[in-house]
Amino acid sequence: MADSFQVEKSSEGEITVLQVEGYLDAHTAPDFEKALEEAIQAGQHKIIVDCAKLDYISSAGLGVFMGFVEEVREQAGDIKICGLIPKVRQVFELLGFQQLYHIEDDRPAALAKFEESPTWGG
Amino acid sequence: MADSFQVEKSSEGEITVLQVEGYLDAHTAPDFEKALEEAIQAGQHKIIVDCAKLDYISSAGLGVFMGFVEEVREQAGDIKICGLIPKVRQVFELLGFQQLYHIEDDRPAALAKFEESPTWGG
Amino acid sequence: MGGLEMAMIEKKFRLQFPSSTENLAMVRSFLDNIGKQAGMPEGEVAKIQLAVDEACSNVIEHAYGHDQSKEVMVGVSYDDSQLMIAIVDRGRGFDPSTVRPQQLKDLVAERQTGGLGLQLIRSLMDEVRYDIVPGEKNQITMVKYFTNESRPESS
Amino acid sequence: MGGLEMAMIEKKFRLQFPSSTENLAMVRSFLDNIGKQAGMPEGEVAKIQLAVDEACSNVIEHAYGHDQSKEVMVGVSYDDSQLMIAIVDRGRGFDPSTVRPQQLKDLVAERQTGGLGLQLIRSLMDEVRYDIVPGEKNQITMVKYFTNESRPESS
Ligand SMILES: Nc1ncnc2c1ncn2[C@@H]1O[C@H](COP(=O)(O)OP(=O)(O)O)[C@@H](O)[C@H]1O
Ligand SMILES: Nc1ncnc2c1ncn2[C@@H]1O[C@H](COP(=O)(O)OP(=O)(O)O)[C@@H](O)[C@H]1O
Repeated sequence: MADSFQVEKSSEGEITVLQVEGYLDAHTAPDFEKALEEAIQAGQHKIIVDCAKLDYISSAGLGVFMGFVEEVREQAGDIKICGLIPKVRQVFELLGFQQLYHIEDDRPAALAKFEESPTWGG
Repeated sequence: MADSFQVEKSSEGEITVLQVEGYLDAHTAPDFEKALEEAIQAGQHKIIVDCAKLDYISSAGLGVFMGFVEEVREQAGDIKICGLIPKVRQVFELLGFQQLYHIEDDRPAALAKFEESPTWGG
Repeated sequence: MGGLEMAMIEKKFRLQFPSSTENLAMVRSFLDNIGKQAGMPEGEVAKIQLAVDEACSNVIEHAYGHDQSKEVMVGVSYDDSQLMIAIVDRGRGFDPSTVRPQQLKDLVAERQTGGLGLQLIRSLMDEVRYDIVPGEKNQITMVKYFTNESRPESS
Repeated sequence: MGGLEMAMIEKKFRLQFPSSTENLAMVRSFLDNIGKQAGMPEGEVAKIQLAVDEACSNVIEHAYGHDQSKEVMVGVSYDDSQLMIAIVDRGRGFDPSTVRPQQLKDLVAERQTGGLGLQLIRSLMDEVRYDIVPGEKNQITMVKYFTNESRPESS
């Protein structure tokens, strides 16, 4: 029952999708950070983080979203978030993430959002 | 995640089936004991305990099997056990239950065993 | 106390573990078990799990600097009106009054990966209190009131 | 100690809870978390959970007679060679040497619903030890060796 965490990377055209699964806390946040950093270093600046299988997030996990979004936006990209279960959505919203990130219902909606605004406010 | 336990009663002809589910420990054994006692008091002496959904058993759960089997055998009945998952089977076998109880793979096998020997050694 | 109705006996629990983030999952399942037996709704249990995860993560990172030979203690008690949690360390300590709540906007602009834990705790719990004696005993105490509670009896 | 290889630091955990069977689930999930992080196979974790469940059930029933105001303590420590568990109560106590292992056949004939707990503990664990001071401190200590272990270093 020890809470595990996994990231899986895939592509939809020029967009990189990181699917996160399980429990994202101070113990597992470094794994997520590594995956995100690798994508950005490989020049991928349009990133969807699909959280449909994410059961839990603490501020350590939120911190990963915070630390890297400016960098991709400078490159005319963005990190868009989708698939939040209600319990996880509540944490994002408590801290006001909906004012600074595009949070979409599911992956198709996040892809559509990239069509509409490839970067934040762009 | 608090471990729960349930008993469901059904009939197959003259045979009573108690399907147990979840975690059978010192906390939940009284629920199982009550269900078994009620069946016996209602004159049902041919009983199958189907453990296919049983995740866990401690000696408090085993004690329920021990306390009532003589009574039904005196009435030419029996308590037959079936569907044990390997982890649970191991506990029964560690204590030698296979020498004193008919332990069958599944419910059809337990029903067939009642045809063959309606009581222990009978 | 002294009331006509019998007050529920307070139930007390305690968990101690090495100061390492790998134990956060254990803390959450400890709280899950307590919350469920206290009859709390799932959403409330989730809030408590998160608040305590944040406080323990802070102890592990800030109070003990990831020194796994140190010990974190989580004490929980509940009665019929509220659930109270104390997280105790003997590490560095800090002055919570000097920690300014920061805007997410500013943290993002500065590419910070932290700074939201204490805010989150405050917004999840009904009461939060600090008792800090650096190196000796630093304690954060949090309280969650039960909804539809029968008011605690006054003595 | 003093060996060339660095010995793994011993990790210590402790859980205290009211003496009630509703807390057995909490004890099992506590052990599950520890067993998994110690890298034990599932089957071994299951044996430890059962042995500790049995010992705690005995404390709750026999040592404290279901008095929920009493407290049960489970301490766990592990290193790279073994996992050790101590269950401590301050209740009635007993003399384990007077408890005869009973045959299942006889228990069934006498319609007993108990009498297998201590046997089960002994068959599940590698070492079992009792230190009994009735009313003061009664402790059962159990050890499980890790298979494929690197022998603990001698000093
Ligand atoms: N238990 C603690 N011990 C020492 N310092 C702490 C503790 N908790 C919080 N702090 C201090 O307060 C700051 C803010 O904490 P927090 O809001 O949780 O954000 P973060 O931990 O992500 O930095 C920390 O950066 C740290 O300096
Ligand atoms: N922690 C304990 N405190 C007091 N007495 C105990 C304790 N553990 C076991 N005993 C005694 O030993 C007996 C055998 O225990 P056990 O084999 O676990 O069977 P059971 O608990 O089902 O009777 C108990 O009936 C009890 O008299």
